[in-house]
Amino acid sequence: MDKLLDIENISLSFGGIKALTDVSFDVYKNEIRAIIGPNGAGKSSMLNVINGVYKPQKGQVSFKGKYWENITPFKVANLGIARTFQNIALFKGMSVLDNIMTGRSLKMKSNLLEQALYFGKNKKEEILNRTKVEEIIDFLQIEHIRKTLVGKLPYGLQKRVELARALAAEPELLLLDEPMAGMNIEEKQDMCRFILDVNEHFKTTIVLIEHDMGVVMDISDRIVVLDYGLKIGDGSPQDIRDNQKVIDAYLGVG
Amino acid sequence: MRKLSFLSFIFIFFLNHLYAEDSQFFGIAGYRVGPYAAGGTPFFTGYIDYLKLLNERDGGLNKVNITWEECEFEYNTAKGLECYERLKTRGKTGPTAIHPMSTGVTYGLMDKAPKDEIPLITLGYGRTDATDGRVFPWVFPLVTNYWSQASAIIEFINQKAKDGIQGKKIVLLYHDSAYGKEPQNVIEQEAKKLKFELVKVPVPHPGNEQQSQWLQIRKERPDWVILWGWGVMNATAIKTAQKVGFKRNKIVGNWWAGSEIDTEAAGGKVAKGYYAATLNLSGSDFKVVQDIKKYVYDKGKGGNEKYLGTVLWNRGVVAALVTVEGVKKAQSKYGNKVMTGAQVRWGLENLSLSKDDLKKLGFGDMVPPIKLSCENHEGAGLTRFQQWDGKQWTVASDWIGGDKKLVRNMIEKSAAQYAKEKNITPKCL
Amino acid sequence: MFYRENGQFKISYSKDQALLTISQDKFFIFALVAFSLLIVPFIASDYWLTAILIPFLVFTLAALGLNILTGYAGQLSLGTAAFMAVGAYAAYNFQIRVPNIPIIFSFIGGGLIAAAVGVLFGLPSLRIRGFYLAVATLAAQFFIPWLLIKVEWFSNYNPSGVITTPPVTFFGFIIDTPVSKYIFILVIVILLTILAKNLIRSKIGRSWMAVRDMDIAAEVIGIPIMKTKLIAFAVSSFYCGVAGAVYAFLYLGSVEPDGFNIDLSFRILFMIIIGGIGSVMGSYFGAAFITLLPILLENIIHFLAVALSITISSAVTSVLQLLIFGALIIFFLIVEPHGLARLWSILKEKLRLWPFPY
Amino acid sequence: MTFFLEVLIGGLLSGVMYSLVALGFVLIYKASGVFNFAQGAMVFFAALSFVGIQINFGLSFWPTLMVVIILMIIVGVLTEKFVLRPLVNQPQITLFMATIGLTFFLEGLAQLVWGTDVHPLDIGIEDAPIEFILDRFDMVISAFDLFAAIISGTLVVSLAIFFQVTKIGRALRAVADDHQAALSIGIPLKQIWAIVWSVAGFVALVAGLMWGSRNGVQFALTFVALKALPVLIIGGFDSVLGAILGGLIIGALEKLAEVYIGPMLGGGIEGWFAYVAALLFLLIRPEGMFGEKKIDRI
Repeated sequence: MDKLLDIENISLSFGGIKALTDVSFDVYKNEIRAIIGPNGAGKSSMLNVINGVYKPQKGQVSFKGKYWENITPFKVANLGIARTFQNIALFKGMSVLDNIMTGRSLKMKSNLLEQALYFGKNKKEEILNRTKVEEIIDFLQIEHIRKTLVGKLPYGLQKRVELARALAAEPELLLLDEPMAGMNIEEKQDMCRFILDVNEHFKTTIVLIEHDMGVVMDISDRIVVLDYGLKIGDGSPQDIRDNQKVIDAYLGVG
Repeated sequence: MRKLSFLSFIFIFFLNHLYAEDSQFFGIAGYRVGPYAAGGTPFFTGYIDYLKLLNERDGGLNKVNITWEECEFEYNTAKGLECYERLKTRGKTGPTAIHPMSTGVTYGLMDKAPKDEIPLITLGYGRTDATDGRVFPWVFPLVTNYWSQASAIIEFINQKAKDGIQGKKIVLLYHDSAYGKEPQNVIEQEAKKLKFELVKVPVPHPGNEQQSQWLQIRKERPDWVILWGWGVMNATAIKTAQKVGFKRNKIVGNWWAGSEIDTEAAGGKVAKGYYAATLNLSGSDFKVVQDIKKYVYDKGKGGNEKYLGTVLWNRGVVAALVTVEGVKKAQSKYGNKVMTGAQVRWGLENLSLSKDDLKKLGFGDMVPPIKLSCENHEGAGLTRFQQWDGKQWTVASDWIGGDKKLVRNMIEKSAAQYAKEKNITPKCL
Repeated sequence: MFYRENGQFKISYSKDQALLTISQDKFFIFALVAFSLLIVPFIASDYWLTAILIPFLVFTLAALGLNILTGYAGQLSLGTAAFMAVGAYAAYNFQIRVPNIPIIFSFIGGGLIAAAVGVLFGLPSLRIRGFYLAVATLAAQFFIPWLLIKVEWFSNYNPSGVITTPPVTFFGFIIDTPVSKYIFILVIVILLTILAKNLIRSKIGRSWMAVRDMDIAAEVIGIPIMKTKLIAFAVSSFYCGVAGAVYAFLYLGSVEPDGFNIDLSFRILFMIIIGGIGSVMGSYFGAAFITLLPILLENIIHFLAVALSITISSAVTSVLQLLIFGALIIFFLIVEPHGLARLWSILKEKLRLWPFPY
Repeated sequence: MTFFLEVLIGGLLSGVMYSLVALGFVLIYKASGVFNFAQGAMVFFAALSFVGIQINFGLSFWPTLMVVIILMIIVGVLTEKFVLRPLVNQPQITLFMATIGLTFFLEGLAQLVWGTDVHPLDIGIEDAPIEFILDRFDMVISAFDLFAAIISGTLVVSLAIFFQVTKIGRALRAVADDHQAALSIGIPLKQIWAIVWSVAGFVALVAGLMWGSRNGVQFALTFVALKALPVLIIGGFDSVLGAILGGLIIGALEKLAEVYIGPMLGGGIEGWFAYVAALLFLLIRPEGMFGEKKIDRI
């Protein structure tokens, strides 16, 4: 198993508040890696560090053995890392289809003039990418809402659309920030299914944050546990179950 | 939207038939609302009052009844052009002649009016080079244009200033716009010729804040300040002059800075001593004003009595006078019936009002004698100066001509450039 | 009933992504274009062409430009008139300085220069957002006319900084009659509308909306925010520039820099807000509303006055018109806060179901 | 040196006049998150009503002031009832739009009722240099400007106290923070808005009197709103103190620029300099003078 992503002693703080302290862990190719921890443990901050939204004060991130300097979210996207957000970050004013199409932006190369004329290269490109997007739409079973404004959709579906948008970029690494938060049991089951399918069908490596222990234990290969910005556990679901620190953190003891 | 506009189309259609009867129709694009309403209202009141007078007293123009319609454009160029197009469709022979009364609209009509054969009368504003009737056959910057005025202001200062203007320091405080740039060439050349120092101080639109400009002036310590202002800028200038303790009787305004509005807005007494140019005297002793009072206002048909005799109201009357006289002149050639735009154009171009004519018409010396020709659409080129005594304007000079030769050369040069850009071949119609 | 897309199946994505997917729309739009191109020139009076339709088209073009920037890319701009001024003066200088250059190239040139200037004043948008960004464009609004007045070269050393546009000729035709002007402008507007539509349904259009709706998310999925915003400024300013050139060459004939004052900018902003932010059609509706409604109101009042034989001075008429206009805007907002365009689509929905309530 | 000081002080004093206008914007933005485009129209409306009543009913200063204050309160209440309330919870841009409608309405109404003539307005303080300073330091400081400064100074202080101490003030700040939350803890949003708009109307009246007695009461009063925009940019749309400091900074900057840089560029740069200054300021500090840097949480 070769490392896809390597996080080395990341420390991040806003003003006085320490969000992450000296956190290190790695992600293997094609695994499902979960980050768990109580609220405010710094999980989302971790993802934001990985895709360049936040700049850590200390530590490094390397992707496919390549360290990155002064990274920006845009560069990260270019490297083939996509993500979804804790509180949905879809483009409310656009249809589901357009939202997913934005995920293809990096794949589309025609210049402004070609786009203005909507002719030749650009048209081909549009159709081609539309086909790709339609595949994903089928995959996630959201054909019926193609043309609806995402703002109008129920929460569960929005989460799914956001996943679709991320997938549209055909990422090597997919970061999922609480993909199942606030879902009912059926929706959760669907989402689990999708995550597993994605992982296996597209061979996409997945890092996900999730609160639902059951889900995490079932679907993830390895788990990192954060608490108050510190890593307190790392290993297979089984190890984590037996990890005393983790149990304390969750039961709020110690 | 399209449905609605169709409705309004019907209304306009309906209105067209209001002026169907045999009358000389005067189309007026005016502004009594919006930023410059305060100036527009008296002017257009005067204009219409004079037309009313003719109907009441003389039964129209040589028995041809006068009708008019006023279209409000709020000094907004687009709306002004809309008014022009609307008025064009009215009346038997169109709107007779148009007074755009706004720089923007004047420029907008430069191309249109000739095509529609409608004379433009720009009484003391608009393009100065339009004075050359060979290039601008349809435009009449009547009585006096900007450049003549600028030159006259210099001559006036030259008279007033102890031992002449030579070696004196003059500040030109101007509205930073096309309008404000208009006089600069003339004054610069005068400065060279008469050897006085000229300092130009622009005021950004709208000019309701002139602290820095007047502190500069105070630093420069000029002998005179020429105020080439517009709208709120004038009152503010006078006020701020007082604030920095600059003598008001060393300020000379141009005629858009020389009405009661400007001085009273500044608070009457503050402006005491302030000089301003004008192309028409104020005051209500003139016979024509008395007649309007007698025949129009006493019959309760007047516009608004409080404007009678004010600078801008009188200017409105003068505007009506020259237009009407143009029509009369045309009638003298084409017969006493309704005149077309083309005929009125001829009338204006051959207009001649001697001192006696003006006396007969009851204007006395409210305006200088006017004589037009194809080369000269200005007519008089004379400017007079008034001084504000705290309550009203008093005459402060005789009619002043300024450096006619200088101005004329500039006009022909500028007109030639226009002709080149528009590829017009200058000729008399 | 009249407006059903049922049974209109699209068998290819290209069909589904076409500009007009529903046959009724196709029909309506083509009918409208045909009408305004072939019928209007014959039935419309000079008054209608010069005083209403031509300004309406010019403002539509400007509104379209602003809508791209503000409506689609979400960057508030109060400098529209300034960019129009750049377009007008640039086009003028192309015409007089480049020997016998075709007018179209002058217009395009004007648009491009405006685009460049637009990008320049768009740079702050990378750091500043919302109302605060408006100040950058306001700076343009006040700086550019000032510059045009100060630097006499721009106006070819006209003593008062006024430009007088040379006669417009197109492949030998001299465009000086209202009809020819109208058709010329209409064609320009239609073409640019189609281009705008294309941009909006392409990658760049999606990127604009993405940046508008949530810029961080946009960047995270690989949309370069900076580039996207600047392109928005460029395209928008291009449209405004062309609008300005048309405004000067085919509508006014000669203009002073003050002709492009902040009032004009606001007028155009009002247009897109009333018409519908982020809607091409809204630009048309808004321009129509702002240019036509006052005239309509004035005529109605005038008409009533005549009908009831009461004399209302033109001043009162126009004050009343101002009053009603203001009240109407508020009323419209309360009825439909998303502008006329939204009303339009609601109407279409209704038509779809008519005569059944749902 | 004297001249520099003269320009500087003059600038600061006219800056106060800008703050006065900016204040109105801030109040409304604070309470209802609306950028009130109609502020300029309100200034015009208030001032014109003032002179209108003075002239037509021959009232003296104080009674007129009372009447107009009541009038502005009515305007505020009606605005809340017929414009804001129906549009509650609409996006900012919609409310902004509504204030545009309000602008047309107020301008129309004012001119319909009081006509369009220019009126002088004399509030009894002469806009002339204070003799003793002139003699002592050969420096021009206008009595009127000082008076205006004092007025707006007191206005700001009293407003600040009003907001800090009174119940309404606290409620208002709560509203400014979060409409929904404020509602949920039983703060009567409607009343608060009505009050704020009335206060803004009062501020508009004061601004109208100051500017009116300087320029004469005329339509141009609506333009003063433009003077306030760069002030708002620097001071922040929601900071009373910012409005004051912003005004002072802009006033001083633009006067100094006009006097010292202007001549090199052909003058008349005041028109845009304020905006460019504000722009540069923002590039260095996008969050404005008092706004705190916010971290995008996603």
